[in-house]
Amino acid sequence: MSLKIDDNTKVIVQGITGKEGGFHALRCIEYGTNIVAGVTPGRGGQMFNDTIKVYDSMKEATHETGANTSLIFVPAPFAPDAILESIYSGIKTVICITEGIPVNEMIKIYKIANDLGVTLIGPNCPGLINPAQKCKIGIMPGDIFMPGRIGVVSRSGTLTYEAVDQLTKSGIGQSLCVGIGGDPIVGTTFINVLDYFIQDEETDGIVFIGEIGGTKEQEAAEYLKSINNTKPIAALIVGASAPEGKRMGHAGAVISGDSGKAESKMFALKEAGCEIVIHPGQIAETLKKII
Amino acid sequence: MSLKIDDNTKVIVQGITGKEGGFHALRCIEYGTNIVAGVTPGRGGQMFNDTIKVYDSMKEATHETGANTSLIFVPAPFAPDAILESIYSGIKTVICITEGIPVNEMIKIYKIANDLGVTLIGPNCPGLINPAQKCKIGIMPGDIFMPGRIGVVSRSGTLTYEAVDQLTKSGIGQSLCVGIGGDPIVGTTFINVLDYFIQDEETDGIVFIGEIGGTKEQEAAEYLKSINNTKPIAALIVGASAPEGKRMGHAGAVISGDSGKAESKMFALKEAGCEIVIHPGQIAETLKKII
Amino acid sequence: MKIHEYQSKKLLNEFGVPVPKSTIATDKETLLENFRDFQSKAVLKVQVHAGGRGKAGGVKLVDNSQDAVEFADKFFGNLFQTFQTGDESVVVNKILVEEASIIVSEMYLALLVDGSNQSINIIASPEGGTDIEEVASKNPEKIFSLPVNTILGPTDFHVREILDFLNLDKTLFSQLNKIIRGLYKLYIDKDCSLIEINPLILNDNNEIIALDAKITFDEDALFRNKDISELRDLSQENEVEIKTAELGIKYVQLKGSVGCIVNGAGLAMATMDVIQSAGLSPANFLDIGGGADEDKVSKAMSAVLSDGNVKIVLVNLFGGILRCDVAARGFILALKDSDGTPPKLIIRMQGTNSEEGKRILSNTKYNISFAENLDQISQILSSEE
Amino acid sequence: MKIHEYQSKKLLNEFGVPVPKSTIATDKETLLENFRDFQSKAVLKVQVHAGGRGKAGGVKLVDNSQDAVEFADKFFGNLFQTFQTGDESVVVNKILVEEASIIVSEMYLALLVDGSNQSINIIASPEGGTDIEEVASKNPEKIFSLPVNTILGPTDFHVREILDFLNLDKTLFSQLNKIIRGLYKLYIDKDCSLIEINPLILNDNNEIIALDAKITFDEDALFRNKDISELRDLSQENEVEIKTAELGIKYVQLKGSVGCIVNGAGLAMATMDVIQSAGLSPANFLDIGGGADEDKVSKAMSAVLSDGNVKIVLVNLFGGILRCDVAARGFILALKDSDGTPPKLIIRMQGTNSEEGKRILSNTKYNISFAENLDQISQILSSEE
Repeated sequence: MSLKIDDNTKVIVQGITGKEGGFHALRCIEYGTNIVAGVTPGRGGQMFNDTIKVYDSMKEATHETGANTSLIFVPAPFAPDAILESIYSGIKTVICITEGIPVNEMIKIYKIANDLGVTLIGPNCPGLINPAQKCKIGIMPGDIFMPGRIGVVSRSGTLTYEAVDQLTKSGIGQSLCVGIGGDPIVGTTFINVLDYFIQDEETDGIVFIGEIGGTKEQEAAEYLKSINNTKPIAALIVGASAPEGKRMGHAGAVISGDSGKAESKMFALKEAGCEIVIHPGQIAETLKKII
Repeated sequence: MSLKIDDNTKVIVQGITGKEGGFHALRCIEYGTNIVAGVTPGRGGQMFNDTIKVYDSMKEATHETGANTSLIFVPAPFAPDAILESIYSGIKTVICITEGIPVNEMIKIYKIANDLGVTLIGPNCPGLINPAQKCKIGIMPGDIFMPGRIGVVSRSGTLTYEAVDQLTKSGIGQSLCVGIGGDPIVGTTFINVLDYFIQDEETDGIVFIGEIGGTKEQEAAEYLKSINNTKPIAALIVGASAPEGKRMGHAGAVISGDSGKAESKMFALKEAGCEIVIHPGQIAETLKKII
Repeated sequence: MKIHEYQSKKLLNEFGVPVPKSTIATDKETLLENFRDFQSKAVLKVQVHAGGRGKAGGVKLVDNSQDAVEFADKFFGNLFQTFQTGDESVVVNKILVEEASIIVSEMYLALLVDGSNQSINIIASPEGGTDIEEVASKNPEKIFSLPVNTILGPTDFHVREILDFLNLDKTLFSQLNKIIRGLYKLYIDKDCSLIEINPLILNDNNEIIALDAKITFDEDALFRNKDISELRDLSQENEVEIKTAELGIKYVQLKGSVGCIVNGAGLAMATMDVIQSAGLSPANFLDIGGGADEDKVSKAMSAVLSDGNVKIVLVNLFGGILRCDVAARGFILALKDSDGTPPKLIIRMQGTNSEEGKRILSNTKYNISFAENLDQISQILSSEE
Repeated sequence: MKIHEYQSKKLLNEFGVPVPKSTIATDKETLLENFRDFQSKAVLKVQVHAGGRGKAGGVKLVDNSQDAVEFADKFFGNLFQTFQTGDESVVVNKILVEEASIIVSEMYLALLVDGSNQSINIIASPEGGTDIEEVASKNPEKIFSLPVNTILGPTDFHVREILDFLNLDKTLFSQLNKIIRGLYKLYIDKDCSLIEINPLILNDNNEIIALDAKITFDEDALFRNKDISELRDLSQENEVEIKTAELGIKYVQLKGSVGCIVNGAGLAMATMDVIQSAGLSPANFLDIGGGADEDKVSKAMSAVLSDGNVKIVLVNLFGGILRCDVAARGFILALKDSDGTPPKLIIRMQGTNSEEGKRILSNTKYNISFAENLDQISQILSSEE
């Protein structure tokens, strides 16, 4: 699994003729991302923004453009098929923004992406961005990011922006920011991204943003312990004030049992050597203390 | 995928309390195979032949004996479950003798064995035997085999014995003989076995026995071409006299279309450098010419 | 999405999982009629979307009509509260009248998705009829968790393993096999997010039966399960949550005094945590969601204002697509429409057109504090405490 | 296992795949009645387990009662022969009376297991209504072969790909989608080994319809598909094959004069090849199968002897579990019971108790040649030619 994105990243936008897909495709292009094609079944032959060719199928689009990455804005009922079409067309990195994909579909898709060695980010995620490479594949507001040497990984979109905003305003730039998504099953987990950051020579420190529900944060903590990580990590867990059994927006953000609580997660990450961010307003400040 | 069997091969017989399972377990033991346990759900605690402990589950049996291989004689309706139980108990090589497993079940099992890196031989196969190691995991009559340096691979049981009988009577011993099974979908294909033989330092030449139906022989030929094989191979294809559309015993031995015919297969193997055995009675003779 | 026990049992029955005989009553008369059909001995169970009914008196074995009448009078049409519903109460509209079972042993069986192994898991325990979380923390060895292979579904040898773990006799294999396969099929076919049978019992006839059943469904999959959507009982849900959900606003009613309006679920949780760390309590979770226009923003504000407990409204917007000036106009619209005293407003807006948004809001009569970041929000909140 | 076209179409219909309206007739009277129900214009199709019915006159568009009567008289109860049945004939007991379709285009669609990619494959071609093998060899680019992922089944984008390949308009997506998913579900649910729709047509109402249908089933899975087993029509099968199959003997009737009895399918094929290479023809394939005792061996010999064409019987046993002395006694039993002149016997026995077996046989009056190996069999056969 590689999260490297740069000039060689050639992106197809699936669902480019939709409102959201079109809007964000333009924002990505503005930021510097190499969007090479769009795909909307039945709209093949159209042009998007007078510059981007739209194809009927991913097979055709990848064949003609040599794309290696896809960015998906297809509505939830059709998004699983869009992901699969991407995978089977030979795309190696799939970023799925779509929210609301049934969990049972994701179980199957996860297995297939995994079997075929495809990097799937999301669904229900903001995507990823590398400010130094001027490459953004997702929906984050590009102007708050600044090139630098801190990796950011989060289950949440706006909370990523909050963290990045704090970092940038404190003069701390980012090497790569990845939103893994708020669903119970996502293609790329905290562990995958941490693994990348820890091996990445452009990353000196990490901001880790978790939330209530599931055990992904604990698994990340176990992983960090297992590799004896030494890169500094500031970890924020949100949702300490949420009651049990209620879903806080994200499909994955619902506490069922002790392990889903914020305290359990903070405890595990602290044990794994992370510096815990006590107040969501102090992400940058906490990181500064340890780098 | 390894086909190496020797003293370290510790075998559990699934279905050991059945008539066939029991009979062949004894023959394997007589030959020298290290049978360490039997498994029959509901018969846990019994002793087989006063020496072999019977367990209720593969999990228990592998845990207590450290077995790495299983030999399956379970009736067809229950055999898929037996294979899966083997795989999930940590067994690394599964030999399934059972005939008559539905193809749709095998599609699933093939994928799982493959995903988990388990070597599955069969189903509907005679198993495999290494005469030098005195290790036989299957149902072939042990007395016709002789240690030596020729590998034998076949879709058929009795035809393997025929070939081996010819070899032994001609003074040509065998390094390893593998029956891959007569079903349309089998866990280990010709390619897997050829690959093993070609890399195996104990094997100088190969007897390859195919039959009508499917395209496994053509795929083997493609493989041999792709690796520029130089080990001598004598290849026999049976079923030239069979009519189209009729199943000749083996579920996989039915011609549908030209590629299933014996001539197509012989042609492909000849192209790949194999010496074609013209008459089934001349297997050993043909091999002698090329080694 | 939650459904009632009686609905869950109907589904179980459809998928071949045995449940006790029962009928559902919506008034005293039918309840009594049903009760007599069971030879005047039955278990009466209030049907509400809340656990812990037993401890709260909502489940009772009754063997005479007088007690049945008493039970009906006590619950029908009234509010019901368990330790799980907390301070909130839910109305009782239906009571299940169920054949009494003689219990030989109580077990636990559940299916749910485990994000850590990315698959559906079967959870089983020989300790049923009790709080499974307690079993998990005190006797973790009594919990068996089995990831189901996505290609295979449950297999015979897995069922044998569970049978063994539940201390059930081998002769019960086919009963348990049918139950586990039925539950798995139900889970897949209807896109469940949880099926919990607690307890699963062995009765005096050597039958394995689901004595209670809790099923919840993946709301993201309701679009392809119309039959399940129809099982939804709005009488058990919060009215404001229902209304906002229709607009695509994710709102969860809580009990504090600080309402909040945020874009993004993660930032919304962070905002709630900021409120709590300032010594106050959030009145709600609210993620305004995508595609917010003036009307949607206004409706979100109205929802927060409709909560009588709200003294302060905290707006925390990190604008991207959402333009802050549009949001500001939406807020003013809702504040004008609101009847009561306008609350204190704390506004943090960042991103697209945020200066214009703040200007629009500062030109009003409302009591507004502006914050630049989360720390400043904290400070303002702390001074309000 | 094969079934008739009318049975296949009934299954297709159950799984949501459109087929033309039709009724099945077992005698002239019902045929005429059915024919009139279709306003005296219909396609009549003999129902036999053989392809190539059209070329052999077994399929006819009829628009008047007289022609219908003629068709009925010609086929009902009579033997029918196509180029695919070869010299063999099958009896016509049923005739399908089917609404005539107006064909806009003819396509081909099939599902089968491909051993090379270990999965179910969908095969599609825009060239339907013709011999697909011919298309495959002359225009391989007109054949589309798609391996179906075992976890997913067919997906929307695959259906779009097939739609495109079949030159069908995009608006037909949902029709084709329903057909492909229906066929796949049928393939899985009923353990098919082949579903072949040739032709699949687009009619003048813009409807995609299965105009013909051939389905065969995995015999190894019949134990779990009782409903399918019941569709078996024994009148279309060889009597000796049916009887031997019941005993676990794999026997296939062929047309030569040398009967053979072998243990193992591979060795049986090799034995047939030996017969052919000696300039003779095998009268049958016979694999005696596992667990052979005296009785089973005797029945196998009787089956071979029951074939009037058989002049020589070749026995080729490589004994393992099967004891050759037991086999010898079985053979003698059958030979004694046989009416006609005993054939010439060529016996090759190897393995357990083979000497004893040969001794027993040589002590009889039968004309027996013993062979030690396949080469000797060849020599003996060649001398018989």
